[in-house]
Amino acid sequence: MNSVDEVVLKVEGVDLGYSTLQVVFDVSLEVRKKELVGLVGGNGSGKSTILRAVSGMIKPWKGRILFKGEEISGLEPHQMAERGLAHVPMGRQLFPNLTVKDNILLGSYLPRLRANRERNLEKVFSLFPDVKKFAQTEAGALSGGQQQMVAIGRALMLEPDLLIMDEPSLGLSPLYVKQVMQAIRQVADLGFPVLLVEQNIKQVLQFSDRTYVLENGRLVLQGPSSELEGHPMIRKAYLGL
Amino acid sequence: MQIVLKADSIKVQYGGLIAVNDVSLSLEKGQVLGLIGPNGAGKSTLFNAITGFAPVRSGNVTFLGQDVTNVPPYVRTRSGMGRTFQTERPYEDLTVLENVLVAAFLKNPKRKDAEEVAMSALEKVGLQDRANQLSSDLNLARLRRLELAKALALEPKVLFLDEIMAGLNPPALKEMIEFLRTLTATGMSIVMVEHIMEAIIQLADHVIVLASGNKIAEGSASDVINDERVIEAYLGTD
Amino acid sequence: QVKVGVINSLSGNFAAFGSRYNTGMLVALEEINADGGINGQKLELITQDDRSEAQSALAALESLNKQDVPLVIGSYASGITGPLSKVATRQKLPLIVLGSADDSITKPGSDWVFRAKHNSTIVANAYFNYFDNLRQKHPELKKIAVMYGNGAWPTSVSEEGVRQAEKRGYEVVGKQAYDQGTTDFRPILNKFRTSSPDILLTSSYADDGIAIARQIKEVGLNAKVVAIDTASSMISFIQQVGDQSENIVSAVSWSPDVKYEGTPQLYERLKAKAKEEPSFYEAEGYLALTVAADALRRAGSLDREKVRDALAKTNLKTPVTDVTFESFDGFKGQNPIKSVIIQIQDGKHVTVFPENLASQAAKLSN
Amino acid sequence: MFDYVSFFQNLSNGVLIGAVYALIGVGLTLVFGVMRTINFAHGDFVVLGMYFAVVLNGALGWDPYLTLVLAIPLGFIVGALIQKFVLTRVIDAKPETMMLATLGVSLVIGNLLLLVFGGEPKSVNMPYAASTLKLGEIRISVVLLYAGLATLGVIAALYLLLNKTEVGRAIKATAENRLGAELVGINTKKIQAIVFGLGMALAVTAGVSLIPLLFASPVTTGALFTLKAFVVTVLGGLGNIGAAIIGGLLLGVVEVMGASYLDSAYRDAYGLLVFVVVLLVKPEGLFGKSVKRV
Amino acid sequence: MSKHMLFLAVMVVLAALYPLTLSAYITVGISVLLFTGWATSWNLLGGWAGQLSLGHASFVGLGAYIVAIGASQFGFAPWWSMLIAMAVAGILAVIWGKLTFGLHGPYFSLSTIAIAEIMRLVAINEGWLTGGASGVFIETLPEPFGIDLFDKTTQYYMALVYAAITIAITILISTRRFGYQLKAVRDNEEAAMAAGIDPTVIKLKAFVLSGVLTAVGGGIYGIFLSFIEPHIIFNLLLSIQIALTVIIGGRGTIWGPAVGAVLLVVSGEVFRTAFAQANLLVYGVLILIVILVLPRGIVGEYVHKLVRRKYANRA
Ligand SMILES: Nc1ncnc2c1ncn2[C@@H]1O[C@H](COP(=O)(O)OP(=O)(O)OP(=O)(O)O)[C@@H](O)[C@H]1O
Ligand SMILES: Nc1ncnc2c1ncn2[C@@H]1O[C@H](COP(=O)(O)OP(=O)(O)OP(=O)(O)O)[C@@H](O)[C@H]1O
Ligand SMILES: [Mg+2]
Ligand SMILES: [Mg+2]
Repeated sequence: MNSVDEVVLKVEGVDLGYSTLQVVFDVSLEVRKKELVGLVGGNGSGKSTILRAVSGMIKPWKGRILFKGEEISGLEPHQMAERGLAHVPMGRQLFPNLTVKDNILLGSYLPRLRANRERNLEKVFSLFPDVKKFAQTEAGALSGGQQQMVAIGRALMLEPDLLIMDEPSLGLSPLYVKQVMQAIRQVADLGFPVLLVEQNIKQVLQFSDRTYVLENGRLVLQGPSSELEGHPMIRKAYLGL
Repeated sequence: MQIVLKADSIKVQYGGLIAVNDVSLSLEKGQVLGLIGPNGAGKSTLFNAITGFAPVRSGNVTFLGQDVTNVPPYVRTRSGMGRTFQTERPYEDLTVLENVLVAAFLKNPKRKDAEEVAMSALEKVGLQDRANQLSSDLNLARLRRLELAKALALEPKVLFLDEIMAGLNPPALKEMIEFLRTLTATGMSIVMVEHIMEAIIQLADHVIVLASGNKIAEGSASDVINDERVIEAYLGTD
Repeated sequence: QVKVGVINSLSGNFAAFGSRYNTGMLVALEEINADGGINGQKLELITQDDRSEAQSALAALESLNKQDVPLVIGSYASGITGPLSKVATRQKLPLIVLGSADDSITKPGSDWVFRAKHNSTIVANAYFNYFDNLRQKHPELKKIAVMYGNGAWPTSVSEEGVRQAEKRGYEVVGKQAYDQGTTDFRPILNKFRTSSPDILLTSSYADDGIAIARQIKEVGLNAKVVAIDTASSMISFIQQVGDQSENIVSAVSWSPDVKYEGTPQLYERLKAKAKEEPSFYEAEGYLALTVAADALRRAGSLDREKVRDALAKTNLKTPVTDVTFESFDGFKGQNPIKSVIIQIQDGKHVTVFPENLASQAAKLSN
Repeated sequence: MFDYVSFFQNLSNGVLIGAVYALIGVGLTLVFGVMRTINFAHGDFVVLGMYFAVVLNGALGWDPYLTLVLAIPLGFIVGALIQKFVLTRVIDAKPETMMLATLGVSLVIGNLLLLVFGGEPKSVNMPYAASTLKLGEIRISVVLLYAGLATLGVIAALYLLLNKTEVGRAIKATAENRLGAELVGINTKKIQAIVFGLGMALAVTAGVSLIPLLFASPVTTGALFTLKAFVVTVLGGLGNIGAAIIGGLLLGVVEVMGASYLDSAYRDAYGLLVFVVVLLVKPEGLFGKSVKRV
Repeated sequence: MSKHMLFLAVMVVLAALYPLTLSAYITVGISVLLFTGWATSWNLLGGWAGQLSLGHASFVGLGAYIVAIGASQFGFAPWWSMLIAMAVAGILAVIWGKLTFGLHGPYFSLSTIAIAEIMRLVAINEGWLTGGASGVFIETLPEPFGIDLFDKTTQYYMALVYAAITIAITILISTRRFGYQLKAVRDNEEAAMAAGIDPTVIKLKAFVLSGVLTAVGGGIYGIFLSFIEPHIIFNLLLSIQIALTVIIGGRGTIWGPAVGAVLLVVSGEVFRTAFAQANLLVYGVLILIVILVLPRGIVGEYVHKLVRRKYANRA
């Protein structure tokens, strides 16, 4: 295996925006195999926007995005899913009138995933016992936090080559936040690379391998998480210390 | 102290699921009541039952001395309840200012007065720069703040906040806590659902812990976070 | 040259009729111009589409009025022709009714509106004259059932029909209306069947007739006389309904074998122009323009008042029918036309009544 | 004395007519379920099916039911193309916008037919058109029976498709949440084209099955069918395939009974009244449901 | 006076000159104005309150019938009939709204079709009340101050006043509390309730206002046609045309309905003379194109862009 192969996601100098409004400026980042990479930054700094571009919901204005070595700008979200990307967006995007179980099963919609469907389902259930309890309930009836778990479960069903998550701990109770972060770490250790967007920088720095810091659409800091934890700027601006 | 809100043995049921079971609470003027509990515990449901958005099976809600159990939500709003929604509900085709204006019109029938109230609510949540932007163009964090501005513009006596701090980074969180303090200082009471314990600890005068629809503990924040059951069901051990 | 205004439904709901009227007018136009036009001047048509809508028809009338036409011909539906007749009267612009047969257009009528074709009273009378005639040979014909679509024309024909039936001593065993566009007539026909009528008089628009004919057979209603007004007079009716169309009758203003002078030639010309079997609609189009040309010739001027006076004095024999405009029974400017009854015999329409115009003898269905 | 024969005659007619209504309505409800829009061109699609059978019958002498072999795939393709090239442009706009776009499609189809075929009503003359099956004294129209069987077949097939296949899952997922569906790898544009194609194929099937009995006029017939389809699907609950049967049967029986025992002039009003009453009692239709949370 | 009011005043003055300059097209002018008025009235319910009615022809029919029957059977002057029509339309709207406001989205729209169809059937079948299928003629009308109400120019000015009033009402509403309450209910009923708004009351007010104003236009339409027939007037197509006019022009905007009316009526008139048989086909294609290219409607897209641009400049 050469080192190029190791890079799962490579974002090269992208500009992003909505209609006429630019929100991300010349951002480059990469995620390698087995890595858990954090992406943090203030509200509205453009984190979600970058994730949207990676999963094909919006097209870059400038720059390239490479996924497993292939240029992907211009692909649709479903094409990205076929290529092995799983996105847990903010707002969850569940199927409210389908049962929780059907929601999760739809995660293995793609033909190559169907063989392992049952096995993966059990894995998800063991990760989130609560979700199993509500397996036959319509997803729309779940509480906000319960829905978040279903969304993560569904994404795991995709057996992704890269998992990107937008604030998965949003709205989860402290107990679950810990569980989810641990689960994400486990997932990464299993060999699934993860790009994680979170507000809770403490958690991110604690669990992730490397972290990028975004401010007003520009990368301002990057490096191994353990190093950043002590960085004065982080301590001041994000940990409020 | 004056009791502004009282709920007695509230029960809410969805089909076979008892979402809130026999929960009572009361709130004094200028105080903050924290509502915590695991996901799906019934916090939002209790909240909805009190503000009139969820059907109450049994029990009573008394607001400012009036029984409002069977009163439609908009009447409760008129008598002084203001709330946010956990999943934000902007009026998508209106601008940010107009969104708040709708609420401000409640107490200020004149456009000019209403606009002033709306603008000051936007300033309080730091959205004044976005006043003329379409609300559908806001990101999630700003929509949250818009929710809060809408509730503030009602000039309520009791403010109900459902997870408005979720997704805030630490500095913003700090600001928000400060801001809510200034509100209670003016005599406003607050009921808040929150998973961010830091906020609960700093703000709540009294905390109620729900799990599976039942009240499992209550008391001051420090009592509650040291409670065995609460740690087991909600906080987890480090 | 002389320009005549035409308002016709060329698009929209009534386009099927509009194009037939148009064919008839074109045939008349060629004939008139071949005959030297209007006192040597070429006749021209300014045709405006009304989109099967009243507002558009009024806009068309306004624009024709401004173009100084001596008279206007139009339109098909009574909901459109009604407003036209009102405005034409106010503008003192002679209007020759093209297709509308509703009584209300010429009753009470006005000095400026003329109709050479039939109306519902005349048609209802035609049916009952025919039934009376049959009754002379078949006295058992007594019970009659009436079914009609709730449009203006079917309703007024049927209501007048019921009045005639009662006056002439028939027993009305059923009278049922249905909403235009209904496709299932079984409930009505089944109800009729239990009272076994001898005569079934249905009045409908073209579309419904096909379904009605099939369902009459299906429910096993065995009336001896079956009239499906208007719909059964179309060639397509025979083609689409097939054997079950046999012996069904309809009253029409004209049929290809009716015994007027020049009818066979008119039939050929209409057929050549339409490139299909012509119906009374084409003939009525022909009639309207022929009447107009006759009046314009006699008026000797394009002055509207003079044209109006000439129209009022019309006394014309055409291959479609004889035309005079008279006031009678509350009508004004109405041609007391003799409607004819046509019957489908051996897959063809033949005229069976009145006897002096008929080419074949009438038959009973059962 | 109560006339049982005519009662059962009417009842059986009502049921069969109802089956026809269901057949017309089921395509509309499918499209609504996924696209969240009411297809005002649905009736025109039915009419397109009728014209297709008329043309093939006239040119090649084919029995209408035989033309289904071509009509169904062709209908599917045309429907999919309309979705792909026209409606997909407004898929993100408000549902009303899409609804009005289908109205434009309806205007175009109706008037195109008018230009090409003229306004005369068209039908085919089949020897079995007026033949009946006799059950004692009750007569049952053979064509209606065929149409009823077509309804059953179509609905069974749809049920299997939606509930037992991956495409069915994908359709349901797309109906619920398009972005969510995209994220698990479903090509929602393709699914929408498939669904619209299916809707059109169903409409065409209804048209072909009915032409031996009824007639097609370019502009007017389509609107009538669209209206019936609305009532049927809303009665059952928009987007619910099985409920379209119940909605159709209910409408058929109510109309026929009303026309038989009350006043036939108000036939359509009975159906509409039941429709309004059902909506008032159960705003989501008889079998409709939707999870709602605050 | 707001800038919209000023613009309206200018437009009214210009429109008042129309009969003097384009006297050959008064009928088209009347149609434009009537559709402007109807569409603007519809917009109050459909655009501002978000309740997409496909049954507004009922109100047109109601106005037209009451004026026509009033004139032909009872000899009522049209202005008295118009007042009766407004009252009846208001009552109808209250009942109709109470019945159907529990319904949402397409269910509401379809229920309006159903109720309008039922009214059409009643108009056709209850001849004692309405003259039945053959319709009603208005034979004579009074001549106030010697003004001939059958005169097309007179009718034009009646329609102009009517259209102007509907637009003026919309302008007044647009900046006031009621206008925002309507939009709030449209965009999110629950949030509106949380803001102290009773959605049912707000929607009812909109329905009554919309229905009453539509009926007034219906009354003028009755005089304009002077003959009305249920099939022509209680027509689903008319209901759809009214809705379409607004959607083409821009829902929830002040000028959208007027722009839509001008575009649709004038293009309809041009196509009618230019394309003969194919005219409705071309019309359908035009509608499709406008909807596909400008899904918010002509004025709607413009306003939307304007709001976005303003923000972009500030940011
Ligand atoms: N759909 C949209 N249309 C227009 N502007 C948008 C849209 N979504 C986001 N924006 C703008 O883009 C900027 C970046 O937003 P983004 O959601 O990427 O930030 P974020 O870093 O994810 O913030 P948060 O932590 O609050 O989720 C913000 O200014 C936001 O207002
Ligand atoms: N409309 C509804 N229909 C059916 N079940 C519901 C409904 N609303 C809530 N529930 C159920 O009631 C329970 C309590 O939900 P609620 O939203 O009150 O939880 P919560 O404590 O606010 O959780 P979270 O912290 O995740 O927001 C959940 O199990 C949920 O599934
Ligand atoms: Mg974000
Ligand atoms: Mg909650």
